[in-house]
Amino acid sequence: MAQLTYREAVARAIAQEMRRDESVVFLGEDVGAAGGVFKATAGLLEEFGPRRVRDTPISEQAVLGAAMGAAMTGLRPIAEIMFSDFFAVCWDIVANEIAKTRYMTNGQVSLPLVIRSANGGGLRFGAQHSQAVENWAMAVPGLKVVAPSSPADLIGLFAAAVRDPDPVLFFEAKSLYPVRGEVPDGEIVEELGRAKVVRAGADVTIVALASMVPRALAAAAELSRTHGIEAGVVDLRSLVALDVTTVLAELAMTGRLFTVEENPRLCGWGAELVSVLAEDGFTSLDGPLIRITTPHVPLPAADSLEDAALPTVARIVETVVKNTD
Amino acid sequence: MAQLTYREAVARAIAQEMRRDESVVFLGEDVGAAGGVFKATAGLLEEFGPRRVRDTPISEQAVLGAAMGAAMTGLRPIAEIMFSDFFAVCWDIVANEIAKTRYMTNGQVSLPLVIRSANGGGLRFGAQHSQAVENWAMAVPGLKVVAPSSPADLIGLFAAAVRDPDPVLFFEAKSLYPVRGEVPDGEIVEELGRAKVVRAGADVTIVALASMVPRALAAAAELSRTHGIEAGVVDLRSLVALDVTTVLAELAMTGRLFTVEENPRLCGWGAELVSVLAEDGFTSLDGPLIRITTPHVPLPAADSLEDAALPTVARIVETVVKNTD
Amino acid sequence: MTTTSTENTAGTQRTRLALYRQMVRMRGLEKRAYDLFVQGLVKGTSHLSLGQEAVAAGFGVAMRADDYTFATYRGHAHTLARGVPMTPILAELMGRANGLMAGKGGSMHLTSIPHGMMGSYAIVGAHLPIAAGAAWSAQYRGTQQVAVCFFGDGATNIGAFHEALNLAAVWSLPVVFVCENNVYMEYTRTSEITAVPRPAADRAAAYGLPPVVVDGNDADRVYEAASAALDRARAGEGPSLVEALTYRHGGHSRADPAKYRPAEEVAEWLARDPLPAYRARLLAGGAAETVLAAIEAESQAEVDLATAEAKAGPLPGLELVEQDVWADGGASWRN
Amino acid sequence: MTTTSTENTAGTQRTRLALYRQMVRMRGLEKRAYDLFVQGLVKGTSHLSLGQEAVAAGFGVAMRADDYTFATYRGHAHTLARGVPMTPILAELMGRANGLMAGKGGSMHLTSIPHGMMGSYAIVGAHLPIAAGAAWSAQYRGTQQVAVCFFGDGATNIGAFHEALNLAAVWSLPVVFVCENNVYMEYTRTSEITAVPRPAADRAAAYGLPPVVVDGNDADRVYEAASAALDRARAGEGPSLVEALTYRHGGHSRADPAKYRPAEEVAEWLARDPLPAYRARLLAGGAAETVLAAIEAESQAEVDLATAEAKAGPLPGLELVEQDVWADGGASWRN
Ligand SMILES: Cc1ncc(C[n+]2csc(CCOP(=O)(O)OP(=O)(O)O)c2C)c(N)n1
Ligand SMILES: Cc1ncc(C[n+]2csc(CCOP(=O)(O)OP(=O)(O)O)c2C)c(N)n1
Ligand SMILES: [Mg+2]
Ligand SMILES: [Mg+2]
Repeated sequence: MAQLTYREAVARAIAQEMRRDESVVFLGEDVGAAGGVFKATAGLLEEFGPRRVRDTPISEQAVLGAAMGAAMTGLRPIAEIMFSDFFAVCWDIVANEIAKTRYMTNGQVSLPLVIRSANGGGLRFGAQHSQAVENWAMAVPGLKVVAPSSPADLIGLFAAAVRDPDPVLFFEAKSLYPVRGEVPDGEIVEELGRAKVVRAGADVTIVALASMVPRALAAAAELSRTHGIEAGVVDLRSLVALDVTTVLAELAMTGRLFTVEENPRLCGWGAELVSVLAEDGFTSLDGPLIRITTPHVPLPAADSLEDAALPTVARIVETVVKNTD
Repeated sequence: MAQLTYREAVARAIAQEMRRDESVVFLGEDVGAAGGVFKATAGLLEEFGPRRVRDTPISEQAVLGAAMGAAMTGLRPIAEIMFSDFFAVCWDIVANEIAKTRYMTNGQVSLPLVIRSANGGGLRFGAQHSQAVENWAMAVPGLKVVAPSSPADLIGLFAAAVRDPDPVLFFEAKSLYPVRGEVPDGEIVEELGRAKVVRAGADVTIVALASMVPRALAAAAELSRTHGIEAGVVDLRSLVALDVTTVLAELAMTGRLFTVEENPRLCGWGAELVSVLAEDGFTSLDGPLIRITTPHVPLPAADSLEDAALPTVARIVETVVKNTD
Repeated sequence: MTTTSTENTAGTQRTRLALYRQMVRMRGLEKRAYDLFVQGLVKGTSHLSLGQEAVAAGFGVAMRADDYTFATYRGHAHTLARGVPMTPILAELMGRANGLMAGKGGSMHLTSIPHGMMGSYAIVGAHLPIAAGAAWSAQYRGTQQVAVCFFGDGATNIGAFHEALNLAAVWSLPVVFVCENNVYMEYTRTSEITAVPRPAADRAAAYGLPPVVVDGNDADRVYEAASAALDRARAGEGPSLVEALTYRHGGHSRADPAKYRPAEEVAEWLARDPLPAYRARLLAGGAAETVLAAIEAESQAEVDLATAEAKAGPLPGLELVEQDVWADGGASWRN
Repeated sequence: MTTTSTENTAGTQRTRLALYRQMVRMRGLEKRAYDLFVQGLVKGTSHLSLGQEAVAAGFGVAMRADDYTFATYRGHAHTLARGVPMTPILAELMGRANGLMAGKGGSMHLTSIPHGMMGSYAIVGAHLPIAAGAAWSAQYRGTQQVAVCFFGDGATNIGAFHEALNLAAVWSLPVVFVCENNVYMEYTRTSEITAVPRPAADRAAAYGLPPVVVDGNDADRVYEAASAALDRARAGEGPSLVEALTYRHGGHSRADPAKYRPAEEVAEWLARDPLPAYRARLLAGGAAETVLAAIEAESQAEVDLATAEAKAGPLPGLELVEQDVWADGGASWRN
């Protein structure tokens, strides 16, 4: 057992997979010599050399196109898109090419690749460097979507993503990079598509993802302490595949469910999950399904404004209390 | 009153606005001399000349960047993205620049522009030329999103979009281009953000958009004829702003609601609408909220497969019957 | 059908007959595809390269069996050039179960991995970086494979072109970018919306590459240019950008009567049809009329048989709609 | 502060003093911005152009008051160059209500439409086509305005660069594209990932444009190049692509100690600091020490006052979070 930051977990996860499999290569902007602009990939160039760890031009379409072409022909590339906001400059390669090729070719083409990216707000970077866009990916058939909330999960889910035969978009919460957590020694491999109940609670259910998981847990503690409400907290971990079974089981127990999303309000993963529950979980519902999200606005840069925009522990607590009788 | 096709309505709508306002310009690939690849913009170059109707290179980022820069500086551009699938090659200009600039600049910049695009399937064009991506736009704060289902609505909503001070993404259902409809003579201007109850019905409510509206109406007729179920049909027309009031009123009356979406299943407008209703309309619900969508797959090219993938009248009827007691 | 460029030099009779055979087969296949639209048997759209056969043949014959081809929606000839039989091509256009992708891809996405046909891409420019990626993989694996990427004149103005060319040059990748300059994008003359006269060749220097322009209607010249570029790539000297000057005899797609083209221009290019010219050269070079006639007859028979087999193909099973989104064969997104 | 290029010719003392004053103000403002980070008063990130002042000054002085500036996240100096006061700039960096955008944009998005500062853009390459659009609008409206678009060496490898240059050339737009080549992208030498030695100038021919390289640390040379490009644009002769060779004295952003740069390289460029050199030239040219000292003192006072005013600024009201998504001032997406 070691204490690692979420940031350190990234390099350990990539190294674990590159040591295991020579066909795993890693490319992106400033990922090698500089060790990444978030310093999350430090040491990889030194260990694996410039043949396997490649610094690229500022050409996201070329970076992901190269990853796709390499994945079609025997490699298992890991590509970095520095900030997930930049998916917008290479969305065609992601949504029209990578996501659709296996299907269009009637299964001829496998694309075992992972695209990892720093996602979300909290660093006062403003509207073009702070977006949570995991829902952009969730809306496109053919992409698996993963977003870990802890260093241990990051390593285990990343390893599973690299070993998965399908393309995986791996969203790292940039606000969690400095956060420490217990990490078991040795190889860690998790399974994709499984949510985790990170807190048991029989009164209400709170479903969260990535950066919102610590906030949901803090809110649950506060609800228990000050309001006598025992909230179960589900860490979704994966959006595609979506672990509906785990969520339905919690809902069956509590009858009340809240989602906590970092992305702007419309068409987020919360909307999808709530819609699934409004159909398959209807008979379990004791009250409205409620989404707690960032308002449907671009993120402001000023610290005070950004803090007010993102879902806070206080807002989660208040919303749950207001809606629980 | 004239009978116009949805295709003819496009040119009439653009001409109506260009005649009215010299600051309205129109640009895109093959839109001028060729009159558009769908022949929807025929005659505009002849009437307004190459200064106001501009053929562009195959450079979608430049096309939308040019539209944005022009809108910032006094013009009201109409830009065409030939197929909405191609938003993926210029998504940064749409999602990171056009959508966010007014907010980031604290209201300094107005972007009165319209981006129109041929959206959706039905023409056997395959996975990269058939997508319904209105939900991509709905997920991004700062974009208004409109999708008409009839020639008359197309003209009125397009005029409103051109006159609107905010950026509007205008989705034309390419499968509707050949469809005829009654169009009043003279200038037509509608209001953005208003849904329309296109069929009254007190048993169940069906909410549809664009290409799915005719199918919902056909299904409603069949439900009445063969099953004695009176379905009200709501044509959403606009996703942002979303006319929740109209839908809630219908739901309050029927207690049962179905959405019919062309886009793939996850995170569509149906998910958003259902989630809103699961919260604000909870007390009206007599049963689960049910989404009828294309499965979460890229669209296949073969006619038989494409027909099986998109929501059909039969599937709508069957789903409603199965879920209505 | 594909032999390494070193075994051949342009002008050897064997190569020339292979080039002619390929052009005849491409012409025959696409003429038939056109007839099948007219009969309403091909749904959707389709983009023919009638008139551009010399480019596909010249490269196809010069490429090695394990090289990679990346094409656009205008990819029937390039697919045939890699050795893909006619039946699955026509069947795919017709949306049949015996189609190359069982009807799931359609005319714009012909792909056959076993033949090195790595896909036909319908978003302009997207496949250039993907081809660079396949070349990177070949370089990494040390296989001496080369990726050849075909695209049009109009595609030279889209961002992905620029990014792919720069990356390929910087990493010295074994990739050959081939611009089939057929004068038009869809309905617009590319010269009207491009800042330089030669949309590809005049950009080569921006990537430290030599400008290469070749007569795209002369199979021998294309074959030579292809061999040189392939050798350069295999020698580790990096990418090439080849601009082949050609013309499509018909419209952009089935929907297009191509009224926008001046009659003289069309007439001039029809006079430079790559097939009759090449046939004459072969005869002048001593080829027997009987040999050429046999090639033509064989090709015609192949087209007729493929047509019959494609027409006889059943419709794809509807279960295919929810298959092969994932490697497990399924499309499930939840448990 | 901004005067038309025709009134001036480089070398006139008035112009030179204006250039010097601007550089001194830019240097003073950004040094103070740096101190404010260290004090923890500037949150988030910030990108300084210390060492690159001659480019912003040379263009800023040459531009007309109604011309348009499009900058990157490294845009403090360009914003100042258009006449935006220091207080709202520093207040924006500090996230205060008296910030240029009341804190909603932040350091990377400085914008002041009344000053022709049309925005600072944080997605590499995105603002090149947007600047072309503003130039198109000026051409359409016949206003003789020119759009000037600043970007870095690393930005020359992204697709939007290619698309914007081609469109601007084809439409002969009044836009000047200025590549501030400061040798590095973030932490990577641009020469290591670019196919040509001059990332901008070596691409000019691909758009039918002449290559223009200027010493970006010499305000006079920049001013001349700027005037020529602006005149060309106003004369309807279309776009220019100017590559200005310069260097950032500090790291890419506040997070970056810039350890990746060889000490000799840094030393060499520090020796070519645009300010002391220009000061010496002014004195040699007959400017009075007292005049220069006055400029420096005034600038220092301006910086100190702006710092005090920015620090005194209140935090923005939280209601701003849901304001100005739409022209109606609100953020509502439903009724
Ligand atoms: C990004 C993108 N923009 C536009 C289109 C629509 N489109 C399809 S083919 C084509 C013309 C391409 O011209 P060119 O590159 O010369 O190839 P050709 O069709 O002449 O072989 C266009 C504009 C597209 N498929 N993708
Ligand atoms: C599309 C995109 N990719 C990557 C980044 C991250 N990024 C910000 S600045 C920068 C380096 C830009 O270098 P250059 O163009 O030389 O400008 P400079 O910072 O040196 O002024 C990078 C890679 C970005 N903002 N946008
Ligand atoms: Mg062409
Ligand atoms: Mg730089």
